[in-house]
Amino acid sequence: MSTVDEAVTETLVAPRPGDPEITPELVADHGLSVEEYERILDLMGRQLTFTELGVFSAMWSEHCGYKNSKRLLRLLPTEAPWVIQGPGENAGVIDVGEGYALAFKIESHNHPSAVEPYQGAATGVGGILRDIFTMGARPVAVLDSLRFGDLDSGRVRYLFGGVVAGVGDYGNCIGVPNIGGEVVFDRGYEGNPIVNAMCLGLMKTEELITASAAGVGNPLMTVGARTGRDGIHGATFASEELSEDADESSRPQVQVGDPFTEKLLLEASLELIASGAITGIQDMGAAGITSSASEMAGRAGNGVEIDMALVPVREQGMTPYEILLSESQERMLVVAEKGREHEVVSILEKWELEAKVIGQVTDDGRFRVLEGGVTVADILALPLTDGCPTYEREGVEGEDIKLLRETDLSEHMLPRGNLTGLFRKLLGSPNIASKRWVYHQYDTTVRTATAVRPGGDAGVIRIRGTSKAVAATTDCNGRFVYLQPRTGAMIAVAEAARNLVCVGAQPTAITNNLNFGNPLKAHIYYQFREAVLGMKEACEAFETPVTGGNVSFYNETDGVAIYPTPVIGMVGVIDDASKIVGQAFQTEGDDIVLLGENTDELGGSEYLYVTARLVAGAPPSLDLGKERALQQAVLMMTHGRHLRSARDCSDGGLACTLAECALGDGEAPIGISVELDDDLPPVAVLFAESQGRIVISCAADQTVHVLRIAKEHGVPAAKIGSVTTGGSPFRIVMPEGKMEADLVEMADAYFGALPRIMDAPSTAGA
Amino acid sequence: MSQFRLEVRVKPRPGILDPQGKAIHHALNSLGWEGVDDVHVGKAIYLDLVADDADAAMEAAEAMCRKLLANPVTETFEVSLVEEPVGAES
Amino acid sequence: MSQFRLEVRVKPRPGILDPQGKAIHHALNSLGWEGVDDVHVGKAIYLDLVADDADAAMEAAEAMCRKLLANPVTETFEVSLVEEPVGAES
Amino acid sequence: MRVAVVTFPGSNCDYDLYKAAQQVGAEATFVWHRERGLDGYDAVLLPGGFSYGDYLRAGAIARMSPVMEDVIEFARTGAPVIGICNGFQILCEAGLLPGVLVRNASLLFAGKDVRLRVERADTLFTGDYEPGQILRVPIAHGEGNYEADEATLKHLEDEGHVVFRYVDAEGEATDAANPNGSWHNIAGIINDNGNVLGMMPHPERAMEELLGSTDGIGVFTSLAASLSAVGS
Ligand SMILES: Nc1ncnc2c1ncn2[C@@H]1O[C@H](COP(=O)(O)OP(=O)(O)O)[C@@H](O)[C@H]1O
Ligand SMILES: [Mg+2]
Repeated sequence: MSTVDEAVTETLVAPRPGDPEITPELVADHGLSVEEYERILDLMGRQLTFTELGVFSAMWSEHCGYKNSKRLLRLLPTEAPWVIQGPGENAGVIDVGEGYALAFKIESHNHPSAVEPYQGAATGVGGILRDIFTMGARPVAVLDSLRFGDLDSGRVRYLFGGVVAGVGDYGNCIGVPNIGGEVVFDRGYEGNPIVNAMCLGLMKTEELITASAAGVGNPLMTVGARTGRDGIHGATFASEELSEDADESSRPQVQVGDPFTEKLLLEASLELIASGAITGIQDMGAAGITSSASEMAGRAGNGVEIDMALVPVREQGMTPYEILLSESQERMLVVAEKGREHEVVSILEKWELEAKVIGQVTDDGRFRVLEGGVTVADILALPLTDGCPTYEREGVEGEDIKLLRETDLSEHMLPRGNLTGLFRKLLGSPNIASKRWVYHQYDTTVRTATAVRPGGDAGVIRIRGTSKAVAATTDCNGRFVYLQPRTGAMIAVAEAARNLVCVGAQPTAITNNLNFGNPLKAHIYYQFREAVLGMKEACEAFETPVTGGNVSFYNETDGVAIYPTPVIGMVGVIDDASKIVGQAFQTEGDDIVLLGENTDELGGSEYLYVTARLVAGAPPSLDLGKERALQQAVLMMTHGRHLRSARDCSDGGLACTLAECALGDGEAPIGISVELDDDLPPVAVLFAESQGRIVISCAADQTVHVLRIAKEHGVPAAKIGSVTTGGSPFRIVMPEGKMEADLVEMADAYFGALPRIMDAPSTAGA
Repeated sequence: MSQFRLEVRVKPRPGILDPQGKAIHHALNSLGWEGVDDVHVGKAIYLDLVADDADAAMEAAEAMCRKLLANPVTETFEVSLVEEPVGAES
Repeated sequence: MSQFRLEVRVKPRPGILDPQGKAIHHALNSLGWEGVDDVHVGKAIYLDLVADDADAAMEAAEAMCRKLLANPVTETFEVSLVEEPVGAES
Repeated sequence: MRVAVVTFPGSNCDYDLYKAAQQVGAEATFVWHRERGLDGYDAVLLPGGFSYGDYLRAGAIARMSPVMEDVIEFARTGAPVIGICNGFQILCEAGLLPGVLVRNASLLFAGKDVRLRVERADTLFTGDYEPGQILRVPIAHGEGNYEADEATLKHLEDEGHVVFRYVDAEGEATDAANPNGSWHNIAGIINDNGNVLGMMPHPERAMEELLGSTDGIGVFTSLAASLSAVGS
């Protein structure tokens, strides 16, 4: 490579004394392939400094560069008249009417949480909150989507307990209510928990601000916490598989969250934005100052020059490399209006925080880093942020999955034991059981806006001063995606939309978190591609564009990947908050109506997992047209105030859904008497997770309207029974069987399961 | 077998952010103690336990630290004996 | 003036409920350490401060405890000088 | 009624409290913890949240804020002060109320609705309730476990200074209804003079049917009524 040698003599960027020499091993350690490194050398026209290598390794990591996902993600629909900001910014933004805009985004912190569950989850929440308030929006709600292995392991209980405490403590301290989420337990997540956090923020439409470095000569300032050595190379770390001894080797990367500082930073940032003293603001998230500064420059088509000697640090002797790549939490980069720096400083001082000028916006399109005036890195900003090579790989379905999908499930149609016993067992399965143990650790009511708390189909936040509200949910059944990625991803979108209509919200847009294994493996890439295609198709059908999201690859331990888990975070709008419906049956004598049809599709069900530890079969089929009709019918019913309750039918099937409606919040369980005439085995009727079903209840005189609306939409609908009294049993009669359960025993199984399990000790060690 | 009292001190690892220490440091400074340069906060855990001898007690306490009391990822620990054996049991 | 490192241990007063101690005790027992008779959890606070001499440093630290670091209603405190910056071990 | 809502670094219910005061017709003003002087206010409200992150002990650092000297003085004149959640913790740390709030017995944060029994309907803050009335109000705290020494506890009970107690749906102060391990299911207390109220539950979050309950309104209307009675 003689050209490179020649270039070296030309450069003004000399190697920094004390920095290691760049060797092929060092390049490989930085996660760059030989081809990628050659491309960088071409770009630079000279040899790199160690600092520059660090910068490239972060920006061209999977986490920042989206190498293996970008091409497919481009296929997703991103536009609609109500979308104000699509993918590319810190968060997506939609118009919700009456002058309000909603910013929302989901983010993963899987790898950090596997190493240190409490801090990993806490800092995950901290990061997603910053993404929202850097858009100018005040965070108004958090949701968390979690996956763990089976709870019989002390280590898994430790991870679960730690993650929940971390999610809770951070959001609680800041004062943002948690309004929902999911928790799934399955051996498929044993070594790799999934921790995805979603945040919603509200703003007046004109308060929107973006993260770009506009105005040549404007100063760049760091605000908030000081920079320490924590989290160096977090972005690269998130782009690798975990190895057996990850705990040891990953220790220096653990970051500790400081929600108190974040709360001050939140208030200070919103005040800064309102003051007009700044033109841009960006969270220092993955890859710290490097990504925030270079991305802000890239977006504005400008350059930046920053001096590492000016950055307030927490520890002595930090090198430019360390400062650039630190992922210390609770920091922001802002571009101030020239001459108004002091206003920035005084706002930050009021909130007992620091702000410091570290550089300025330049016109040469370069990302230039100095150390006390000496240049240590000098790179063209645009290729750095957007030039990362992207790949479309070969994807091939794993043979084992094909076989699994074709498993004959007919033997499972015969119940192993009596139906009531199986039913109670299912209600007490951690996946079905009430997640109260989780969300009672969360503040769900702070900010006095939570109209539907966790426990409902979707969380709802009202918009003060209007009649409106926004709803949000996260959903994904990883088993379905595992068994058939395209259908599974479509189901995730459909379920999210179904959850929204059940509270009376019109689904409007999604953010997604694509949690997968190693994309370099053909069968993983196949899962990824199929899932993206399924998501695309479903989003088009529901008119819910994708306004942003996050990709988390390499969720593997010792070569075994998690179930592909494309979590869908969907938001919806409610025009009249007084029309919100809950999921609980209300009143004796109300009719219970089933919308949609029962089938014998048992594949991928919780029933199979609980009774046979089996994840097999084909996931239930999904007809997007029918699903859309169902959802529109339910919206029409809520708009007409015909309903007393609505609940989508998913995990655990019809029996578990009816149970959840009957048990409500546990205070006043109410009996039901239901008669089903499906010509199907009882196991299928009760426990199959067929799609496209919603259970509603309504006053008896409303049933005629409900059935008429269903008919107009071409949705199968039947009155299946009625709500009885608190003293009556929970009774379901079928042509070939009957199930009768006691409400007190059901409540004990359903509400008691998680507390009982979590009473057993948990240990950090295996 | 005798009873021992052990004191376990669990501290944040150097370099790891210590938000508690930071807030207390800030508070002490604003209360006028300017000579305070740094503050770190950990836990002091007192264990009363029965063991064959002091060495065994120390060993048990260290095992407890590794398994439960300290988080190896973010914390370090030290164990010390507080009192001489309080009383012997047969 | 020189720099001193002090260790402050803040403990729950006997008789005041110590939910953390109770929970840890329970957890240790269920993990199989049956010899554990009692557990109490307090705070260990490390102060680096500049003072004329060790006595002045101790006095300052005690004043900090009375004013802020300990709640006299529920806690007691002890201050000691850390001879050498303690090397952390685990 | 002119009320001051004090904001400490880390307060996060200040806005909710401000809105609650407005809802009952009060003129509410935020007072930043470094501001001095509470002249002209009829009542002072200390909001919930995590002042200084609740690091060290809940409320311990906030108690050192400059404004607290004025709050103490304000209370000494007999004017009404309410501390909710973190505000209650700060009042205890400041010595305006006896006792202390330690970690919940479960060691877990508790965020849910609880039922409260109104033990005293003859205070400045509870006149609009019936004695023994059961309220449904949210809690959200990790350190709400009320503890004090024997003498203090006896004094509180003997003098009837317990204003709210955690109870079950039947109104019984059972262990199961106690969300945090508080002694005698104590949820809220007043001082000897009857002008300082501290409570862990959040009445300001129970002001609207849409949000689940309106049972908290009474605290604010009672205060307004007491003040207008004094004023007239
Ligand atoms: N991690 C969590 N955080 C907050 N709420 C949760 C969490 N997990 C579950 N929930 C709540 O518990 C309820 C049941 O969850 P789930 O079984 O996934 O129901 P659904 O089928 O409606 O999605 C939902 O309302 C959900 O919001
Ligand atoms: Mg779900």
